[in-house]
Amino acid sequence: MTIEQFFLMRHELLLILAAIIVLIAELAVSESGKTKIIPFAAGLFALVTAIGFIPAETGTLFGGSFQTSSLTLFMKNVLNLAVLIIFLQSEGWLKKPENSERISEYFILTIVTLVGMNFMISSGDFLMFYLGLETATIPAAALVAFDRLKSHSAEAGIKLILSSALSSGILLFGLSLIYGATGSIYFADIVAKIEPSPIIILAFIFFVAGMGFKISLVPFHFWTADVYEGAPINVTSYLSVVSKGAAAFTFSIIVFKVFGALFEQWQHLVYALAVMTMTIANLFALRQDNIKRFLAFSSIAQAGFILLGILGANEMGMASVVYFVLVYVFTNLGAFGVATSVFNASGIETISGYKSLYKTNPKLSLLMTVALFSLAGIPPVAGFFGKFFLFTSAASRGYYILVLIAVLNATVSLYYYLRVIKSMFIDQTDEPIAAFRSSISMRISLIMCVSGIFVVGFASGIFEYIREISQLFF
Amino acid sequence: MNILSLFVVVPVLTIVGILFTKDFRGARVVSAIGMSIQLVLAAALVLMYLGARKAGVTDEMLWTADYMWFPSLNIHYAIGVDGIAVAMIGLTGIVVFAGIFASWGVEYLSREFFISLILLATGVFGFFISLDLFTMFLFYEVAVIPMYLLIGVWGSGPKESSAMKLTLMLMGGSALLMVGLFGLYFNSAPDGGALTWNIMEIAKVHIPDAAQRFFFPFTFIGFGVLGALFPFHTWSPDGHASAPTAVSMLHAGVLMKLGGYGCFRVAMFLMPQAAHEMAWIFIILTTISVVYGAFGAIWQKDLKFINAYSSVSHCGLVIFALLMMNKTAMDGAILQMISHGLMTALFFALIGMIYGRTHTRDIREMGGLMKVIPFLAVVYMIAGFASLGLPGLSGFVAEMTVFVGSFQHQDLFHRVVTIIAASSIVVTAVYILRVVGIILLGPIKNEHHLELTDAVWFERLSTITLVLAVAAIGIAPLWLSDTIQQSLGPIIAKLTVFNPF
Amino acid sequence: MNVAMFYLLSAIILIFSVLSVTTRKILRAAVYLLFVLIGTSGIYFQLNYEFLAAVQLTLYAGGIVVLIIFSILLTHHISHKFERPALFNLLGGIAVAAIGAGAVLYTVFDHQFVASTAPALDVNMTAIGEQLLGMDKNGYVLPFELISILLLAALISAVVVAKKGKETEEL
Amino acid sequence: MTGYAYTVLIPLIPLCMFLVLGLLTVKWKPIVFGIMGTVGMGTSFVLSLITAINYFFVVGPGPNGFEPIIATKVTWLRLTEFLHIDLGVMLDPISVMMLVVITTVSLMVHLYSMGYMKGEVGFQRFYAFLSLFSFSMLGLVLATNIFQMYIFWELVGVSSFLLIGYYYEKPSAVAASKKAFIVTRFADLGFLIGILVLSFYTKTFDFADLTAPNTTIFAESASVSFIGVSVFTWAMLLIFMGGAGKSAMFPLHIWLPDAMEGPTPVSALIHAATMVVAGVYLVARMFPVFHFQAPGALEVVAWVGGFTSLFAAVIAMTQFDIKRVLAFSTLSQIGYMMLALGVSGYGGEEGLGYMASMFHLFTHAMFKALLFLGAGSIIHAVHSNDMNDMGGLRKYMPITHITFLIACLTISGIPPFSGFFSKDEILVAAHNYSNTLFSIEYITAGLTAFYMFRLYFRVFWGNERHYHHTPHESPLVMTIPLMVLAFASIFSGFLPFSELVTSDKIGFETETHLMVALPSVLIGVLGIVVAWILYKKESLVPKSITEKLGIVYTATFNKFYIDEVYLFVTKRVIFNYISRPVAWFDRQIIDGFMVGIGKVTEKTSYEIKEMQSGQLQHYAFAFVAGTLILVLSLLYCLV
Amino acid sequence: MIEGIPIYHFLIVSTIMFFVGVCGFIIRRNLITMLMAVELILNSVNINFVVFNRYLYPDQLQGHFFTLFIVGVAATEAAVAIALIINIYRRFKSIEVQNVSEMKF
Repeated sequence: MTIEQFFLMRHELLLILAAIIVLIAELAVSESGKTKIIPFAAGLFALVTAIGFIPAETGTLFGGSFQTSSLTLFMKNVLNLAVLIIFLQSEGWLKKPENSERISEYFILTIVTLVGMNFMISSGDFLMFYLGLETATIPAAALVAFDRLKSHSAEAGIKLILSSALSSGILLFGLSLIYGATGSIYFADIVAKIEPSPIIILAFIFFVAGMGFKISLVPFHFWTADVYEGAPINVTSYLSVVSKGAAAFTFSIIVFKVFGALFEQWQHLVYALAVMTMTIANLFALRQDNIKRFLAFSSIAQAGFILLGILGANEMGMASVVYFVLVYVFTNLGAFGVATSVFNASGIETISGYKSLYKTNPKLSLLMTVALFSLAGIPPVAGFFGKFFLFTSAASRGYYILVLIAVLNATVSLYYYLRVIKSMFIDQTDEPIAAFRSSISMRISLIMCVSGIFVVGFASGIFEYIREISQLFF
Repeated sequence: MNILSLFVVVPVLTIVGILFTKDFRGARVVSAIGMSIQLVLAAALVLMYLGARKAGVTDEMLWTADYMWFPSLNIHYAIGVDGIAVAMIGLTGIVVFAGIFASWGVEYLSREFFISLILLATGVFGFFISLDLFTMFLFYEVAVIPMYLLIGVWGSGPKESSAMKLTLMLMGGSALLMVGLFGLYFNSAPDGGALTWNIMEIAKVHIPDAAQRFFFPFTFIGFGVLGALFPFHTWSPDGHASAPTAVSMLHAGVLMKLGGYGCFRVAMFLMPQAAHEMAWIFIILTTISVVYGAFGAIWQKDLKFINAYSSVSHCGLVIFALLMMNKTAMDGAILQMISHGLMTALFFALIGMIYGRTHTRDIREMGGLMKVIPFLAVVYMIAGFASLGLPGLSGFVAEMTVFVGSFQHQDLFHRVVTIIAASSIVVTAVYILRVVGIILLGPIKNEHHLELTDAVWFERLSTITLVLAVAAIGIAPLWLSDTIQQSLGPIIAKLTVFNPF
Repeated sequence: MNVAMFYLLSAIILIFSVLSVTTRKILRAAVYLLFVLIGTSGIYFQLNYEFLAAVQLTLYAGGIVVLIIFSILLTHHISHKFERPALFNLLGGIAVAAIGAGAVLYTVFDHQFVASTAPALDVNMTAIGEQLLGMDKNGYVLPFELISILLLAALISAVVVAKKGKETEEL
Repeated sequence: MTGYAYTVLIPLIPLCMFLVLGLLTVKWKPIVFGIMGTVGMGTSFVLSLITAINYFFVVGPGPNGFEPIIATKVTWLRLTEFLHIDLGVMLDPISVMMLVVITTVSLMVHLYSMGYMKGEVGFQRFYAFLSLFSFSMLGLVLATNIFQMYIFWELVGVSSFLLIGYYYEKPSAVAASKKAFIVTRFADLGFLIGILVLSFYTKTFDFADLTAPNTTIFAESASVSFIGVSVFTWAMLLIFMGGAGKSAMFPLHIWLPDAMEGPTPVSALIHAATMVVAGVYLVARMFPVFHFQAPGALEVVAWVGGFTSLFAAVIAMTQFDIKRVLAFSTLSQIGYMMLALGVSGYGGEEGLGYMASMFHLFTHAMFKALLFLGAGSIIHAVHSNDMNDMGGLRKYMPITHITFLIACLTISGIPPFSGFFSKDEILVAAHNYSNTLFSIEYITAGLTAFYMFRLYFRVFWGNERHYHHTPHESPLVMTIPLMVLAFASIFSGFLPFSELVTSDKIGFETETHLMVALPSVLIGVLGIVVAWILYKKESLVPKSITEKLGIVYTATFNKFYIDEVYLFVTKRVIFNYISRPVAWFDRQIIDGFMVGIGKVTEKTSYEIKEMQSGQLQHYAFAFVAGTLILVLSLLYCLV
Repeated sequence: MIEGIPIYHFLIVSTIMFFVGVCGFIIRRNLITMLMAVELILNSVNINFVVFNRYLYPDQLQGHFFTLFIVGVAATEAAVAIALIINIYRRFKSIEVQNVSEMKF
């Protein structure tokens, strides 16, 4: 083990370092100057993110427990980027007096969960995978319960941690069966010995259930809406984008890498889950008024679409999933950014409260519109490309009916996205949300989102790059 | 830059220009300038096309350009036009130009209005120049989606629900379409080789019959929804009734043509075998649509509803004629698209102008308008005559070509349905004259209407442009018809390879 | 002897696990859970994983259960009795458990487990220590580090959640 | 051939006048527009006369009779390999004759209208429409192919619509114009389908090909039949349907009486002399096809014509509106023409009916125009259409009186007026064909004389009514046309028609058939006498007769309730039983279905909301149950 | 390895224990008891790992270590969960699930 080899882990190491620096900074600043940690941490994280983009070697460490490839590096960068945007958006919320004592904790916990996700993505055995998963979940529960003055926040926290405990129990049971059947927890060994025996399939279904919890697939999704609604809005966006994105990455990696040989068996499973997820989530989203709950169901539906990419089970599928998550980062964070701004300025987080927003805050409304169109998959914004590639991936395997169901679901989803747009543009009210200016950091984050929404689609290079590294992965 | 790309670039630049304007005056002037340039471009394109054909250029598509976009999926930005696309671009140019002037008076959020309107136009232009199914689909959706805001924000009546219905139904159609397009793509190389989205490339291969049978209905209905194919037309009356003037114009005038154009350019051209096998189903549907729309229009009381049902009837005729799959009928179909586009745009423009004055569209509340607003009334009558197929106006040329073409079928079924469809011309006359009789002629019903003022300059400009176009096609149809027939050659050739007759 | 011991332990584990989820007295439930955990450690002893058994006894039985009992004491009166479970949950839970156990057992019994023929490893503290700090395959230093981070994060989490702020602002 | 190139100007001049008058927005004195229109029409008239003289007399017949001449032709629209629509000018005896008829009557009407329409709002518009109509009608008769004819046929319909609805503020005028248009449009549908069928089998639209005497284009499909009837019979029947619509043959006649809502000069031009004979012209134009390919259809033509002539004459006897009387009389006379065509053979004496029909068309145009213009003059004087408001006018309006009398005598077939000659030929032709038809025509001739003189006596004789102001003779600009047309009515009978206009374009000699002519004159005189007895002096006799006739009279007066039947069909059946249900079906069922999908989706959304109960155990249950369902269904195919 | 006891007997114990835990999670209304049910589940998984390791793959210690880490994670999980439960108790004055369900539908 040489020092260079540690550079393979630079994402994780940097993040840990960052967490420690924030921890030290917390001790260094005075009681009154705690808010200064916010720009400091955000800046630090920006640096970490930037370093992450430097091209690096890839390889395997710890006898296969830790693996990197261009693809995993890219995934981590995507997550870093998302977290950076979220940090920029959290400023207004963190500055509130009730949070003043816990600013650094927010950053540390977030970064630690991110470390967990990174390890999860890079894991080469199920033990690392499991530990990454838990590292990504347990502190998240604390983040969800961060708003200690709000009972909803506490309720969301307990719901998250208990359901996640159950789901990881089921997941672990599956893993134990896999270990029993194959004699190893290392992916490389398992692949060599895996075969479609009932016990493996059973274990796989348990595994999918556990992962389905993280990606929030129907019927493992029920926690999502409550937790998203109760959590502080920035944590919600973190869960819906980063946590879900990481889970989707990991899921696709493991499904392709470890269970690739079982495609014949799991395609039906994923098919059924995709249909259920899209449909049920859309049905629930139809009548939500709380914007966070609404976006929760929307994000569940998006997870259903991701399954279409996974169903492709080839480099196209992989690329489409990664690309979709990349698009989803910008899109969803754009929407959450607007929701955050509005919430910070007015305390309103219902769709009906957005009436006539366009009159008072045209730029935010437009941004929200673009983000929602992107979520709905309307060209020319990036969401269209993201969905299109997912569908292409599914169609390449001949799942035309599934694609049809998915596109019809996208149409239904358009209905509820348009409801928000209708509220902002069409509905009239005497007391719209007053005009306000967002903070600088919020604006930077929104600009990042909107440029991402427009650029990621049209710049075909991005997709081609993802496709290339996905090809290397296989 | 390729001249065709300009058709997308100019509107985009116009939109950017509007962003820099301060108020509604600036916005409309910039839009007018942009769309005038676009109209000139369209006219130039038509002339250049005719010139090129005259000079003996025999390529199927002219001014083709091809830029690789997503290499891994073989998605290109591929453009090129034949006579049909040129004609459709010309139509779009005219209607958009007229639409801008018809909405000259929009002052509420006018910048946003013009941006959305031009975005819609961008989609339409892009659609017609595309040769790549992906780009085509992309532009298609770009054209459809601004409708929601245009109707929802600037519309009237039950605008939210209409806008929602329209958007969802059209997007539902595009859902079907998307499946069809995937089917085409993944079957575009049945003998091995690279898959492609390019229409001209796909046209060279024979897509397996089973795949054709499966995907043809998806593609055809997908486009058909936008083309107001019975029974997927119900978005049209509500949508048109609620939409603001220019939007109705563009939507009925141009956007609905995307449906018809797609039906033959994609569905029938690429899947001729299935088209032949399944034509009869859709022929029956469209025959129903033609007659049914006309009868439906008789009973309506709202001017826009009348016109919307009339559009169902006329657009039904387009698809009806396309399915006849011979040169004359398809020529007629395209003429009908152009003709219907122009005259329905004219109709909607006039309805908007009349509504702007009388504040009602209920025909029972109007009467004798000929006396107070003679210019609008006369133009309305001209539009009505065009609609009922008066010789000398475009409707006649189109309908006659359709009927003569459709009747050339050896099969009795086709001739019988032609006769049934032809009977719609009588019904059309009934509802057109009913409206004209009620609202324009007779004594004035409402005292307040005595104070109405006639059209102002921009309204005149808008309507006269359309009237001239309608009359030009009606009086001298030969060049247009010949151009279209020439361009239909390859399509017919591909279709007739499988013709069982 | 071992066999009898195993069945005894199994019986203890099963009976007390059932009891711990059915008793209506919460403190009793915690005590039953303790018995289950101790029984499990007994099985670990039988399987010659003494280290694991010790960890189970100290960390699980000693740590977690004590934690749970503390929390019970914080939140309940000792004699607190639960309400009966809702009928839907009761039936649903039992049905799910029965069907699930049946399906899993059926599958497991269906499977022919093949034992490895490689020579058994002598499990002693040296081996465990070497592997725990090993950096190659079958070395667990990386998970070890990660779980330490997790523990730190959990600590912070607990502080964040439990920290009393200015309660006057409470909604 | 190029020698006739100028003929293209004949229709084009009115077209230019239409455009100029229609688009000119200057505020000149109205009369200027009148003069412009009249001068334009005059030019066309002169050109037509030159053409006629040139064609008939200067060039004269060739060895095969009069050669049809294509003066000019351009392709307007190419449809298929064989089918293309041309626009052009074809000169042959009937088209040249029609040129003269149309331009003459039109010129007279133009002139007349300067007086009649004086002071009307929209004078300029009136002349524009007149020019448009003249253009369309000229284009129609000059058509080189059947599709060109159809094009102008439609244009004629529209100009007629515009002219009938000239007083657009009057609801009855609007209704009448609408009715005229829709009824003829319905007939035109038949025409169109006929063209489609014909062209489908013959692969041509050209008259030259279709009507060539020994053409072979029909041979190939002659045996093709549909429901037991040959396709060509079908085609010709459908084409005749178009003609019957325009010419207001029973049962498509209902629009014509109502069309009298238009200004009287319009009635003279359109609904007496020109447009309504377009149907006759169409049958004449297609006569060889009818004769050789579809004799069955020709028989239908004959019977429809015969029946209409009697039917209309009967109704005419009971009407009080003078224009309506004239309108029914027109129907009756056109029935004669149709009948003549129907009974005609081909070539030489056989083709007597054809010649007679054209002859009658010509003379009828003159005297019927005269009658209408005269009626216009009367209406102009007394401001009423109703006979009951008139009487004793002969003193006030001498010129009108004399010319009207001439016209009445002409239509009654009294020699030596022109009507006698043309009607005589028709009767001869009918006599050779069928006794039934012949006797119908005899009766009709008598009835014609009766109702015309009923009209004449009631208007010019009888008691004077109380007039708002003393009736006076019309101005010169109105009486000159009357005199010109009276002159034509008297002398056009002496034209050597059989030399010029025949079915095979080769002239032949005709003679007066005394055995036919004499009774017809007698029956005409009888009619006049009866009218004289009944109506010369006001008496109660007519009233008592009508009372005795009772229901028969009422039915006749109400035009046998044909209008009501139509009203029932349109208003009730189409409007209420088709259109309304269609509209309902569309809104409720089809749209309801589409909206229903949305509603059901939304409802489902509310129905399943309980799933998300907020309770952790439920979530856990769903989680585990979902997993187990997946296990059972995927692993054991149980669920 | 216990002579005379087949691996399946262990698996019966662990599986039943697992589903007893699941059942407990579903039927109990008290958050702390639910946490206990989770501990049962994790414990049963641990037995699985250990037994598989000892019976089938005695040449390595993967299952053994997996179990070790699960115990560690279970401890942290329990710690955080209990912190949250106490937090809940402060907010709601109750730790019964049906009371902690303000957010639904």
